[in-house]
Amino acid sequence: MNKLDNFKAGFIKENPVFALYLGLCSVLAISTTLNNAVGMGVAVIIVLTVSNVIISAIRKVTPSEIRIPVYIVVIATLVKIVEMLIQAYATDLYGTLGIFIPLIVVNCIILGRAEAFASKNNMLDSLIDGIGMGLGYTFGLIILSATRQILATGILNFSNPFTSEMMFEVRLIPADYVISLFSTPAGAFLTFAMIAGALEAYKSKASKKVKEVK
Amino acid sequence: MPGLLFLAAMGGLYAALYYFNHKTPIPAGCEVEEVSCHGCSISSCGKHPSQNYTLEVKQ
Amino acid sequence: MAELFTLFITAVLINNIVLTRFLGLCPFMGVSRKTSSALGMGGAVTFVIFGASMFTYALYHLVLNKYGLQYMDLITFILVIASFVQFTEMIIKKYSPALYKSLGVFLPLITTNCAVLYVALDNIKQGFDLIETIVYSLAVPIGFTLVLYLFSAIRERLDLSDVPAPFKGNAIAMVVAAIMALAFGGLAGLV
Amino acid sequence: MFKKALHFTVFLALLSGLAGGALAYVNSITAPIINENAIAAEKVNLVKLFPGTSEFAPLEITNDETGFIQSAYTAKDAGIAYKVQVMGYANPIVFMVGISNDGKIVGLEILDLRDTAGIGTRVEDPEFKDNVVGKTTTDPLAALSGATVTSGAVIRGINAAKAHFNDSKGIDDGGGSDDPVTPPLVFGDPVGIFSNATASAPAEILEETTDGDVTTYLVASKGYAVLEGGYEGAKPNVFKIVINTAEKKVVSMELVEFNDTTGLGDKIDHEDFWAQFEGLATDDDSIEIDVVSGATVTAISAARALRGAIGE
Repeated sequence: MNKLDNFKAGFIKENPVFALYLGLCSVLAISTTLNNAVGMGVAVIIVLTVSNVIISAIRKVTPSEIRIPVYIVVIATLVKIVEMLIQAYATDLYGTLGIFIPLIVVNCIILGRAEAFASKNNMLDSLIDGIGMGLGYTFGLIILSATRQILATGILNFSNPFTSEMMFEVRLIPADYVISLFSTPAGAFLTFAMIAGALEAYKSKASKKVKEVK
Repeated sequence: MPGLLFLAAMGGLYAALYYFNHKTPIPAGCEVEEVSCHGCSISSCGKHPSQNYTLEVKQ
Repeated sequence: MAELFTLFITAVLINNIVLTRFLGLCPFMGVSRKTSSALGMGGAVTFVIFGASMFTYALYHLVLNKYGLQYMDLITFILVIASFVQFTEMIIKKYSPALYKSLGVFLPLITTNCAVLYVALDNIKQGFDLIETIVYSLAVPIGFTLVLYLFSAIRERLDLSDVPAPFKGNAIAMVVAAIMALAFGGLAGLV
Repeated sequence: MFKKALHFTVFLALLSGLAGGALAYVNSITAPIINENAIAAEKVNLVKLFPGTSEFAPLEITNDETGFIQSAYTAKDAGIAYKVQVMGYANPIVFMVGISNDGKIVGLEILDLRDTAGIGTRVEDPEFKDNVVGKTTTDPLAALSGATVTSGAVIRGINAAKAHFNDSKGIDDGGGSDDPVTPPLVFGDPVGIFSNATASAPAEILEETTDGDVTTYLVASKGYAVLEGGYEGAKPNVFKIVINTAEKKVVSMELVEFNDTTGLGDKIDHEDFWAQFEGLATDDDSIEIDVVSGATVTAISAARALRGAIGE
């Protein structure tokens, strides 16, 4: 039960993106379309899960004094492998994410989970933690990207990253009422601030309720 | 193969430098800066709470 | 010469690394509370980006590219950057406590700063020659320092103002960053 | 302390070696696929250059001194396609040029061009392509007059591809120059030496020396700078005209001092232009020359100078 709660907390209250401010760089930069968000999210889930498992597996033999360098080597290798795979099998996605794929190496969330969780827990728990945190990150990324894409273009669409085939496309706002500001960097910061503020407001409201019930 | 050896050498160099750097004590009067660093999530940072390695050495 | 100047201005103002590329945001949020520490951070970042770019540029062209090891770029760059930071920190810890106090304390923050890796990778991706690499690797951190300094000055004032409770802290900082990004967006027609 | 350090060093070195092995393995799997993808993306253009060929393989470029060639592909049994990037007027130009196995340029596809519309973009016109396509790899190529920067850049790029092709096929191009040859002159309408066009601003004889039958004149004639520019300090052009007074024929004519717009007016300083003057009869008032397209006013100043030298 406790594990499930941890899993759920990663989505809203302890969302790595909006509540913990982890991995901001790539979040803001690639959050222009839903496609990018899903592609980046999947890449991060894979790297995070596999790195969690590997680091947990070698935690007994890793000298604690140099554990950070060990993590960095493991993560860099995984990221490069994922990058090569994306380049080979999802060329379009590679084209849009570009330099932000290698930058997953320095995404704080991966090193953060390695340090805070995988280095102290067994492989199964680390696997679950990796998937949970990765999904939470992807969730945050999707919320931000979808909001920006809808406000900036009025359209929400998603295409298969491997075949570039359009899977669905809906126009939610008439073309005359879209605000292209949200596709610019300023729009990214603004959307992020609003969502983070809303989450904070929701959290404080929820904790007030708990107090009242008590 | 030479690529692997080269990479191994770089990894070794990094480990050695990392170790010796963390062995080198922080000069007197510089520790206070730790307080100025909050809100940042870089856990590889020496000032991050999870990085208690320098404290271990002191003890 | 004119092209190098354009490259410089573009990297500092128009494609500012923090406001348009969103890189280096972690220290941006963390260390931007005081103008003095913003300048210290900026100085340290400039030093590391420049030094690391020189090393990675040489590494790529003298070793990786020569022996067909391009696929090792990411891991070797990370190792070079991390080793460089450790080495520099160790040296100034030992020999210059004064320098350590002003710049060195920020060094551990930088190893996994995305801006450093970004510049190293971008130099290769854009196919820069040595001169362009030098200009670019200086321009990017100068842009970073400029924005970090401006931002910390705004934040010192922001601490005294009445911010809605849910926005206290990082959320309001993001709003400020949005307004700064708008202002810097106005410089886009400069070159 | 050092023992510990050695332990850590060896540990991370081993780990890095493992990591490198894993990377090399994945690279060996993905590299061919990535290569194929790159060709697939390029194939649209490759097929345009070599219609009828569908098998392309990347070709490694090692001996390109210019650095212009980005990549190259061999089209099976057809030739080689080069992707070239050169610096144009303000932006890089990317294009593909195909050279068939028998040493002929078979196609030119401009992929990225951001130079001045109407001037630099003329390299996309049939006029330029026809000038290039069909030539052999040992023929010199001429730039487009009036768009010399952009077309000259493209030609330097093509020359780099030609040099590589000749090198790899062992064709001797006589160490062909990298620079484009001077473009042939494009003539405009004819203008009579004694027409109204030359009457408006009489030329001035500066110096006259006679040596037997041959008289040499130095004549100042108002060109574009004085007539149209009209700015302060604008100077006329000075021509040296040699006339055989016995045969009543023009012997030669040349430009001594040029004061019009560089890059436009100075196009008249071309052997084809001067050739028109040689042999003109000075006692015939219907003689005429062709002006140079794009340098009309300067060309008329030359006609005017001749009128001045011959006299009414």
